[in-house]
Amino acid sequence: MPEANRELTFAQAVREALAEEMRRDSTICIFGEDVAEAGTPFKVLSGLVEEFGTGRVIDTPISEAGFTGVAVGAAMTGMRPIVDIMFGDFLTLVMDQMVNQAAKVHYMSGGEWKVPMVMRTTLGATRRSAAQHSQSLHAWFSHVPGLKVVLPSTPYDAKGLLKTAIRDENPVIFFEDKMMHHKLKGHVPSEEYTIPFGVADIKREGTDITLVGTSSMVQVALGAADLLKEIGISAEVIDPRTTWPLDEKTLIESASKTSRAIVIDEGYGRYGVTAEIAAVIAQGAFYNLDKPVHRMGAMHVPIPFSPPLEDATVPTEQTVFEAARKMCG
Amino acid sequence: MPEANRELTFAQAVREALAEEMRRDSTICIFGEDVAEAGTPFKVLSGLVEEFGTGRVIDTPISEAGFTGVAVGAAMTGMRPIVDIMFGDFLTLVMDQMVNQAAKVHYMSGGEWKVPMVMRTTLGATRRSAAQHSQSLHAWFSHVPGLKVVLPSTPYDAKGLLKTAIRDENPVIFFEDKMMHHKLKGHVPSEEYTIPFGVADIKREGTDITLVGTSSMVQVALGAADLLKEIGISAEVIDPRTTWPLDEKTLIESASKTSRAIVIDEGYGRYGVTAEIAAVIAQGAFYNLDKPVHRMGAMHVPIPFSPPLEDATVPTEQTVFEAARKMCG
Amino acid sequence: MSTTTDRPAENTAIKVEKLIDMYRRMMSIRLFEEEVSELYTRALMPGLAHLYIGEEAVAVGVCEALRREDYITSTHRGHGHCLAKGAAPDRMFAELLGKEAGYCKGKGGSMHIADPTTGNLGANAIVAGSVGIATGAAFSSKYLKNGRVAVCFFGEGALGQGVLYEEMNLAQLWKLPVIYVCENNLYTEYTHFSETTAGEILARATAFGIQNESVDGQDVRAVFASASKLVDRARAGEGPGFLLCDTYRYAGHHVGDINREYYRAKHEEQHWKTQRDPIKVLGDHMLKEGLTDVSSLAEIQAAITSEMKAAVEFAVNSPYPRVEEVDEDVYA
Amino acid sequence: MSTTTDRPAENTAIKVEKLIDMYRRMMSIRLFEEEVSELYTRALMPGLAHLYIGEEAVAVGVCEALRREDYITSTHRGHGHCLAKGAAPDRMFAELLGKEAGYCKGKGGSMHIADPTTGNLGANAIVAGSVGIATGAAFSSKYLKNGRVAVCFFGEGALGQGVLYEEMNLAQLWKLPVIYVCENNLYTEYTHFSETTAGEILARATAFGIQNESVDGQDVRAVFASASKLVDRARAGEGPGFLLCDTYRYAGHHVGDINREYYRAKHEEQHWKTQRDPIKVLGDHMLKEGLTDVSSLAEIQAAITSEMKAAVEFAVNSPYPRVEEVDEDVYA
Ligand SMILES: Cc1ncc(C[n+]2csc(CCOP(=O)(O)OP(=O)(O)O)c2C)c(N)n1
Ligand SMILES: Cc1ncc(C[n+]2csc(CCOP(=O)(O)OP(=O)(O)O)c2C)c(N)n1
Ligand SMILES: [Mg+2]
Ligand SMILES: [Mg+2]
Repeated sequence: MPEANRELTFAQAVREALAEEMRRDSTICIFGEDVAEAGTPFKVLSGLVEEFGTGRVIDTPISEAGFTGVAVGAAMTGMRPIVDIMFGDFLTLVMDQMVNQAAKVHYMSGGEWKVPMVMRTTLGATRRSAAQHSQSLHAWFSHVPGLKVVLPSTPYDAKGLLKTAIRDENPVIFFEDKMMHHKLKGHVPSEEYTIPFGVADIKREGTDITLVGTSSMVQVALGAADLLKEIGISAEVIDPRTTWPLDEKTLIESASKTSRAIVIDEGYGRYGVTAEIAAVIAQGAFYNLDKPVHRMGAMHVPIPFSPPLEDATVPTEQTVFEAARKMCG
Repeated sequence: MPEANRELTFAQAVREALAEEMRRDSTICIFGEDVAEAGTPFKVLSGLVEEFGTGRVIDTPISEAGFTGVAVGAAMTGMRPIVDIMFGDFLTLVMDQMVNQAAKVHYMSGGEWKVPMVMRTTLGATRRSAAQHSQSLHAWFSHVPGLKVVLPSTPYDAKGLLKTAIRDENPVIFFEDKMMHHKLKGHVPSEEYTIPFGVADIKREGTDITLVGTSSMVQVALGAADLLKEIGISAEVIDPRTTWPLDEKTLIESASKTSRAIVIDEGYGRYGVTAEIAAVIAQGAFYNLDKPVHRMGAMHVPIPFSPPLEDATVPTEQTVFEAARKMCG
Repeated sequence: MSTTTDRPAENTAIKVEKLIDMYRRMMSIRLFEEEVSELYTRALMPGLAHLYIGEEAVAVGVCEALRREDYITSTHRGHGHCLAKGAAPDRMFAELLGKEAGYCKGKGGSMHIADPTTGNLGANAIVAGSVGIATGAAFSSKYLKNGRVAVCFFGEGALGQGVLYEEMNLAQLWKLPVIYVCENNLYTEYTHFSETTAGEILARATAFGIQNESVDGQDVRAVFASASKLVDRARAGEGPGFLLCDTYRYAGHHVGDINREYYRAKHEEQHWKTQRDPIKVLGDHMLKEGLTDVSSLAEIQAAITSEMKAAVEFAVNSPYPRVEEVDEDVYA
Repeated sequence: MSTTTDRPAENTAIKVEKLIDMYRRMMSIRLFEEEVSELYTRALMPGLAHLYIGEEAVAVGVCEALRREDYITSTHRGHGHCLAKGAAPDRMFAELLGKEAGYCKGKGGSMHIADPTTGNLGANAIVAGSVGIATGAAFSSKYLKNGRVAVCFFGEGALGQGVLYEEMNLAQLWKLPVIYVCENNLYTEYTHFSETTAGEILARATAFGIQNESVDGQDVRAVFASASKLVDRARAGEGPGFLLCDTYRYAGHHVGDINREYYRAKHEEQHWKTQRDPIKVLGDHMLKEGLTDVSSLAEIQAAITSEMKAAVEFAVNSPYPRVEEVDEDVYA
């Protein structure tokens, strides 16, 4: 396959990052439920146990708090563990380990101990999985000092950001959109690269309105930008890629340039990521905004099972398009 | 004591609300660590076990998830349990019970089951209790549909809001500032009253700037307003009292009137309550604001133990005053 | 404290009507689940389906020991529990298809069916997620003195969740009328329980002083006998119980889990299906004892088959909820 | 699997130097804590102080069985563990006062002292909060094959936290070199352990197949003997251990807990202080066996007293960190 055409799915890109890093550094291991022979229910890790063995790709009991705790301790004592939390909804079970332990160890010890670990998990609805298997809880972690929060939106970003996460000396939580794993393909070069945290990516340049999208909502924003183009509106699509650290500068500059912004994130709209980013833009681009910043997140309801209901809870290309058209009208 | 002078501490007001409700409704019971004879380490519940017995004021093992789970099940089956989580930092342990269970039971069952329970817990730093005993994590819960979140700032509000919480048919989480329990006194009438959720209180009227404060930060805002008055600036102080439901109207009207707003909350500034409220105001009062909305929360660091460091992490009357003066300058 | 009951004591003779009833209920679950599999394969069912086929004797044996007003909590593999406790197949299918007529108006789906009229506090998609709820229901039974017992069903995978131990400690301290029923079907999703479970399962109940028993989960009479003992004891105020049922799921973890050889052998599946099928075990027993005949059993099956077809029909033809309902029922 | 060792087998004779060393360390903890109480009372210490007085034999007996590079995790009542593992009193006092010279530059305080040079992974203010960390350290010891053992100290209150059981299951499944040391001082904050703990404590380790022992936690020789056995076993790759130590805290839950009669009787406190004091028990033993004399013991006490006074002096006179340090060390 010619290099320029090298395309991987999102899942393949994640797997490639893991495999390359595990080859490079023998202190990396993976903990999780059904991560070994099964390669996780999402089949993201398929093949890793064959290469690295069950000593490094480790099936655990259904003990999210338990194996996360093990990872924290292992990270403090010379390893670089990667933890797999199957559904982001199960993060409710690891809050103490991540927030009271992992995030604080370095600071509480006056910089003596550190916790270089990565937690990989998922977000996103529309899989007909209902209220306990569809949440996008990344805002909680973005709120907590000591953690870094990564939200890749393309295979390329997934690989580069995951490598950075693994090499980081701090606890990093890495959210993957379940719906992208096998559906989203994109170019991933074969040579080594990493992507720094805190650097937003301009996924598409534009002049009339800024669409800030995260994770699953980047494709939605791009789709909306296509629709907007058809009616003569030029949308700039920005992906912060990490919610912490957050690249405020790029967000503010874009909104200042276009004078309008919509922030789209699949977490709940209230007290979530859209609030922070909208507040940052509203403050930083205050004197250049023509319209109030508009926020679009998941509807403030537990995610329903019934397909027509569930579909109504998340922003879509169409709803983003409508909102943008109204703002530019 | 003449009625008009009837003053209670914050702790006494909480206790009075509990006692009155427990007398009224025998299905109310209290679960928590050292809630009975000890009356909690903060001595908020002192005296209740003497009146209601150990069958209703129930000492538990150190099992936050465990007894919260019991409360959820008991609430579904005819009781109105109140759960005591000693330090808000331990909320990390009850996230699954509160977020995946309590908050979703009603919706997931299509309205069949309901969960009328109250979780009382604490927030706030400056007690020299370090990183695991000083957090203010209410933003997490405000982000979750199905929960209601209450942040009283005076003894009067504490009593009235707690009664409303107990009578509510939904899971309510009620945050008490540890520092207020015995230090803050205020008028509490002896006759029965309740305070509705979703109604902000204008703690002080003003014309030049709006200071939105929550919980512990209401007194800070009032103190700052005093200082501002001395230099001729009239500050309006608004307390939303519940972050969910949120009284957007009062916030927007005040900011529209004064044309300037500062939002002050003791949770972490990033991705927290200040972000939501600032975003709401920036959007709703867009055409009336003279200055960008300013946000003041806890510094983005784990709370340090050392007194001079800890004091630097939270907004104070002085820092709010400075910020307001600058905005009005 | 722990006893192993491989077969019910011969003196606890179970009435014929009861046996027939249990046969009927197990058959209902079996045929219900076969319809689910069919619906899923025909792409009519949204989401995932975790079938209870093979484990019918557990739900039925336990629920037959309960009263209608007693409580149960259930799991992601919950259809069997719901049916055993008395739910109607038509409203269940409607729920599985996300229809307005479903038990949860389509909002819950397969993993969240709840039904107050039969004391079903709800299935739960968090492993061990309902242990607290069941224990709490037992708490209120005791507090309100209404004599109800709560049963918490969970797979052996839930033994990995710490909250189970917190709840067992509370239940025993407070002598709550709750029975923890562990369905050990040997696998979590794709991992054998011996890789996830140190020590002996029953010892985990013993550790908290909880009365416990282990039983052949394919023998509904044995399950019923053990469950009855623990339920009666709990109702009498003597505290919680723990019932370990050895069982097996015939199909994949969910309907889409087709290639299973990497985690379990075909011959193992064959062994359980042919030698230890709970419906066959009970049928054979009744035939051997002359309590029924082949044609009666066939009639039962035929009747249930048409009931299930009609129920599916009902559900398929039912309307979805109106989109405006999406933000109803968030708050009571 | 479980054995009760009330006194060390007479054949495990402990060398005199070791006994003296243990005496010295217990005395250090005692006198350290008395200074803390003094500092607190003089309002020089910010926050709360949870004293280890009365429990010295547990930390010392266990840590004497460890190597310097072995790991420990500690609790809110952690000063004794830190000292027993080798931390220096002056930097500890500095930390307790929030000073720059403290082990954590004043950022951690009493409940978070950590010290990589002695393998101390940190005290923890979440009950059972360090069980995962200790188990993880044991995991990396095994993975990296560096022969270290990890000890997790916790109060019996931690038995209420589910994560303990998740970790014990993992430790036993993976045969990790970790020892869970349960300090049963009879009370959580203000509640007797019998009100919070169903069943038998050791059975909770047995439930996971974990080797366990119970020991008189006031007899440092017994603690040392049992701990050595479990540590050696763990180091040899035979898996985790659980050591239950019966002990008592002489003072309040924290220094401010003065009126304690509502939860425990004065005469109970008196009994432990006079009949079962760990320092006295060891001193009496050595005197009786002629291994030391009264004046040598008095010298030890005098030397440590001046060491502690100097350490306090150092800490009191040390500067606070600069305010600008507040946002350093958030990220590595
Ligand atoms: C807390 C949590 N972790 C992981 C999962 C994903 N998951 C769903 S079912 C399952 C296996 C459950 O095994 P078991 O409890 O034995 O029940 P079974 O499926 O065998 O009936 C897992 C890991 C979950 N739903 N909840
Ligand atoms: C998860 C959690 N819940 C509650 C507390 C508050 N708390 C601090 S110490 C303590 C009692 C601990 O008892 P035990 O574990 O027996 O230790 P001891 O104080 O007796 O040494 C409690 C409840 C806490 N720190 N962490
Ligand atoms: Mg199973
Ligand atoms: Mg204790």
